[in-house]
Amino acid sequence: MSRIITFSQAIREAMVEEMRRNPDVFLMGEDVGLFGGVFGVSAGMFDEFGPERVRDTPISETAIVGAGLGAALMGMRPIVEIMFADFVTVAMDQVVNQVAKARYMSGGKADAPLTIRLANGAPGAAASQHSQSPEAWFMNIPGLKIAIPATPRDAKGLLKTAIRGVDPVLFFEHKGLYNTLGEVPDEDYAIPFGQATYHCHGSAATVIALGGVLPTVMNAAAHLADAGIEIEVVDPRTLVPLDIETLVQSVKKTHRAVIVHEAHRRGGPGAEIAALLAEQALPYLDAPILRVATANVPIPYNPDLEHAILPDANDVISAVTNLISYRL
Amino acid sequence: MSRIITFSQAIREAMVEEMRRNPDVFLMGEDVGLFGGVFGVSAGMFDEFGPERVRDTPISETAIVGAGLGAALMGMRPIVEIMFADFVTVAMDQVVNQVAKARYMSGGKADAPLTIRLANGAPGAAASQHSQSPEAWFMNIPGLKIAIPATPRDAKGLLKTAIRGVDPVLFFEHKGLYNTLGEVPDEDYAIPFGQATYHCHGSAATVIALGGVLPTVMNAAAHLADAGIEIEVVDPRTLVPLDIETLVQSVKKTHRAVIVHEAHRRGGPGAEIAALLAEQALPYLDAPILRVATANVPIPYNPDLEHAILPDANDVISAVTNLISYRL
Amino acid sequence: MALIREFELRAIRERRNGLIPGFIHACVGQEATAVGACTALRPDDVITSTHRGHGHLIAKGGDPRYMMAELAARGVGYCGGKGGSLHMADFNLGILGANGIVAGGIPMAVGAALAFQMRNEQRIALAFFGDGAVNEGAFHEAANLAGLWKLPVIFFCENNLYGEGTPQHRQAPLRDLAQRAASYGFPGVIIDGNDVMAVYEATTQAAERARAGEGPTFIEGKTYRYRGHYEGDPMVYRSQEELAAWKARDPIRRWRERLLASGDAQASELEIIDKEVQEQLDEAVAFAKASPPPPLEAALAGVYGHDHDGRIF
Amino acid sequence: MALIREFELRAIRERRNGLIPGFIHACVGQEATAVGACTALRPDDVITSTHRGHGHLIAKGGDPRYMMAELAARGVGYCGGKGGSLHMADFNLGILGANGIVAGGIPMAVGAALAFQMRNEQRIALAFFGDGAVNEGAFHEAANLAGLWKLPVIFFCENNLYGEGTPQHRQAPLRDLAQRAASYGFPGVIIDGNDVMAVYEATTQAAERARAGEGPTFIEGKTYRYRGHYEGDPMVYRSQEELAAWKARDPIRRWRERLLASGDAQASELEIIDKEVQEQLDEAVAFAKASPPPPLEAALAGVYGHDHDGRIF
Ligand SMILES: Cc1ncc(C[n+]2csc(CCOP(=O)(O)OP(=O)(O)O)c2C)c(N)n1
Ligand SMILES: Cc1ncc(C[n+]2csc(CCOP(=O)(O)OP(=O)(O)O)c2C)c(N)n1
Ligand SMILES: [Mg+2]
Ligand SMILES: [Mg+2]
Repeated sequence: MSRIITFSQAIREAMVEEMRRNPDVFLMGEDVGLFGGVFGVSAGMFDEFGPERVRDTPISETAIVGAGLGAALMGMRPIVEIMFADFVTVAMDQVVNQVAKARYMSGGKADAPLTIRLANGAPGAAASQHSQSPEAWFMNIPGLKIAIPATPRDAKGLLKTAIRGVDPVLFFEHKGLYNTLGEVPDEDYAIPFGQATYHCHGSAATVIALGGVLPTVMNAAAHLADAGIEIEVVDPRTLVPLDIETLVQSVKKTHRAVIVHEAHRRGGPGAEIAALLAEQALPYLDAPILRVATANVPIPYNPDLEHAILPDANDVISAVTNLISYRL
Repeated sequence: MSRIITFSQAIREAMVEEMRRNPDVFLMGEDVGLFGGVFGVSAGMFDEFGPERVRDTPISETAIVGAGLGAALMGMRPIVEIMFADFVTVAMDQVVNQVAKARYMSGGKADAPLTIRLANGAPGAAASQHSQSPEAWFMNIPGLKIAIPATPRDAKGLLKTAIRGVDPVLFFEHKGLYNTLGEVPDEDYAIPFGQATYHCHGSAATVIALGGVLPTVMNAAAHLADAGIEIEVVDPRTLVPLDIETLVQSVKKTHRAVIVHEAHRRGGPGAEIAALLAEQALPYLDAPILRVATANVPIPYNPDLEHAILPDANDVISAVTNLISYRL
Repeated sequence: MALIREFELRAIRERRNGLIPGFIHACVGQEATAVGACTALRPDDVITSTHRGHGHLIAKGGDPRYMMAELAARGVGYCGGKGGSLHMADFNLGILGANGIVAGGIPMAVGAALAFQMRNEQRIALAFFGDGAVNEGAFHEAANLAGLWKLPVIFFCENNLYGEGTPQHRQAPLRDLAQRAASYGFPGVIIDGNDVMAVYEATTQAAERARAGEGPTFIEGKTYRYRGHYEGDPMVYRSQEELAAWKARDPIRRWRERLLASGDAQASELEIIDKEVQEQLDEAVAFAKASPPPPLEAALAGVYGHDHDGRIF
Repeated sequence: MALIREFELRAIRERRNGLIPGFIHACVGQEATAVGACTALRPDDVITSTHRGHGHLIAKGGDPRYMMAELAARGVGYCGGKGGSLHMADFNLGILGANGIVAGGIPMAVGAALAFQMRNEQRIALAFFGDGAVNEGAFHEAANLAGLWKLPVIFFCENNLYGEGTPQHRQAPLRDLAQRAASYGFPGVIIDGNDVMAVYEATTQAAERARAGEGPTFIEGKTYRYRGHYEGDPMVYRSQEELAAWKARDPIRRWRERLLASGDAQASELEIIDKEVQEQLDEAVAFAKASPPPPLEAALAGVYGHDHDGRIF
């Protein structure tokens, strides 16, 4: 059986269920407690679990992540919230030099089951310090795993895997998805990392959608379908590990690839995916690999300018139609 | 006329000459003064310019970069040293959210002529927190420029451009290059950003070399030439702006591309370059785009393990020979 | 103060009316710290501000028209419509910018002070920040550097007892944040942040110290925000009684009463000011409404300076 | 202490001989802080260490054989040869690791203490760090959190008067760094870091406080390193006189003299210890030399845990 809930509820359910199952799991962050999180994701959890396990912290991102790591090394399973992904910069040293390297530098010994939840993406008119999607930076840092779910089902299942795992995970939650609805199984389930999923099938082009852009991409897919163009929408769901096999498989079938994400185009996660395809799928490609992503400018406050630099359904549609009409 | 000097001397000369030319230029960082910098790059500058203009700081990377920004906004031209590029994580918020966004968020008004020098790369047996090459992270952050010189000539000329410019620049200096020698013009010169340079010409493949790997790549080129394979070695010199036109031009000629860098492969600067080539040069490619880079593991202490995961000349040679024998 | 209060209330109203697309952190109730501190500065001194920065900007001379236009995301706004509330800056007025990062502007103020010291200028920098910011590493590193180098900078903490929904005593284990100044070798001063004269005097003294080369001062002004952390905040974390108690100490009313009691102003003069404030704000709103949005091309401009080759997109 | 001193000297020698490929930050002269502090801890208490960590590790029970093997980059070393001096850890002994990032380990110690408090365990954590580390934001944030939550953690500052080549008074505008504890609501204690008993006593008291739920203590042990910041440091920044003055206060010699004077030990017993130390180190070096390097495949292993699917390279 299943229910329809929001992305935000799905995340809350994953946390609540894991906290009930396992006393070592706890949540820590700025205003995650009484306030319920600025996006309301942890609403009600303070009442159920109390201030010890749903812990409000000072505004000290370095201490929050570092304390999460220390507690994880002692066998706890902390979930740490970074209110806006933009603020992970304040804790960057802990993430890059401590959390990511704890296991390898100890010769493989240290389990660091730390889940770091980060709200990424542009919520609209929030300007350049509250709108970023920094996930690609962390792809370049071995030792971290990265989840970037796009549906309530995936969010819940991937978060459970993160919390139950033995490695640090960055879990990106796009603010624009929090209120989106989707079907979620009633029973307990977890989704393994490194397994892409198809949102629709087709042979005209492979469109790889990352996180928050999925609704936009599905919108474009519907429009294209109306025009008789059936695309394949694939969502890797985790960036590390990345299910490149499935992406290559799809490209073998469609011969065309577009990667869509909200991170800035230059050095975004699409760069790595394009590079892998250019290495592993080149003979199957009938056209250039395109990326539809945010322009390389800080995200402006003005909503029209913001809209102009963010990827939208039209951008996806033109990319696909360009590829289809392309002749090598 | 020209002289032969080390990479390290070239950087020092650029700083010294600009500090003589312009009283607004000063150097600030941990042990850059009396100590002359841990790699000796600023040796002697303290004697010439005194403690005001060659400023030793506390171990406070956030304050150092932030103070550099504040001084730059007031019209100074600070050069700030991050001793090991790994430590930029401590100052990450200032770099990402303050320095990079100062101009755009002020509607284009704020000049922020701040040069941040970072020693990147694995110096050998320094393990995972003193060996990283984080340049790709910053490619994803609009507002920063990134230089990654590979020769004394380029280092001096690009650093002058950085210091004289009006935008923040991250200037990556590979530790392994500091003692390498090269010719440098006697007269004053500056090298514009966004202009790639050729280190040798050939038609077998385009090998794009970034920063510290240039000697390795040239070594490979020599071996390949001995075997009758002439490659084209191109060095973009700056990652932002990136001279993609020249890279595409070379690929149009050679039909094969290998990108070599010391950053980790996944999400490294090669990902973006490969993605751009897969977008702009696909029809000219006769073979997959390959990347030769550091494996996706933290950099180990043991020199043999370290050597095994870092790119070397053999890796470049096999990549090129693989491409040459490749049939689409 | 009246202008700040009314600016905020007007902005909140215009936000509801749809003129302002982004979020707003209003400083209603905290006007005395902004005005007292900035009045003690010279025009060429500089400030760094916070997410709750409208008051600081107006107090430092910011033009309500350009501010309202920026909030309305117009091309003539202070940041060409690209910054909004969190990034407003006017370099000509020494306003180095509001900031979306808690404590993010403090090192910048220290750097500005460093420039002044190196160039032997008589200028100083003042960093505004909240009680929550004092727990960020950026504050600590910047304060240490400033104390060490005796830089001409003032650390002005507006302690409004809350960082978002978390009371100050659950963020730091001490009541008086000014105590922390001792860690950095400079004085910490605690004042009634709702008493504009007290703020002015403390800042004046700190500015004199700074200009005399004696280094920084930490000023903690105890104050309170009447509205939510941001507009829309349900405010579950505090009581009506607490709010009422602080409203009884309203900085504007107190200043008014003082002026009237001392005879320094007549009620009629104050009424004229109130009227002028409303006119100024009517004009600001009209100005914002009348001014066009930035052209779409503006989105791609202004990332780099004039010497850039353009090759970035 | 003798073992630490001799371990360092032996490691330096073996580095020159080519056994050890990486750099070393020796703690020669600072042995009393490591030993005094760790002796006051229980086996299941934990420590975080620094770039200058060999002494801490040995004092907490680290095995010189595995340490020497790690320095020699061997597969049986504490980190399988992957960590070297800057990353040595033994989780079974409660050694959470040396650290290449100044102040990087402090938040980790606070997190360990948080776990102990949440699980109602009687364990405590102790973070070692230098005088330079106290100016990093990480120290500040971690100390504030620990003070706020009254976590069972000890902040142990080994003030050896220099951070690399920069004297402490040019890094922070105060002589006694323990003063900073006041900012975080817990006591700061200053002790002679070259007096092992003083260190032991101060740490014992701090540990009792922590176990009793009274929260953290900051201990500042004044000490000195005899060797350079790292092996190879030209040491332009300090005088021979200063070094000689500190050598006159050598922690090992003082402890020896005290033992002999009090009759707690005979010279012959101390000689036996010295001999045993040398034997232990001979064995450690022999062990390191005899043990094989890690297999090359090890380079790609150990990035993720057992539940990982392997798809990363
Ligand atoms: C680095 C960072 N962390 C968290 C936030 C989210 N945030 C914005 S304002 C705020 C509270 C700040 O409290 P305080 O400094 O007391 O200022 P006040 O809002 O009370 O004026 C928080 C947590 C942020 N903007 N930046
Ligand atoms: C974040 C960071 N910045 C700078 C360095 C370089 N560094 C290594 S040790 C050191 C000095 C540390 O001084 P202190 O904390 O007093 O320790 P000591 O070396 O005196 O034991 C510095 C600057 C580093 N490792 N990490
Ligand atoms: Mg506050
Ligand atoms: Mg020291």
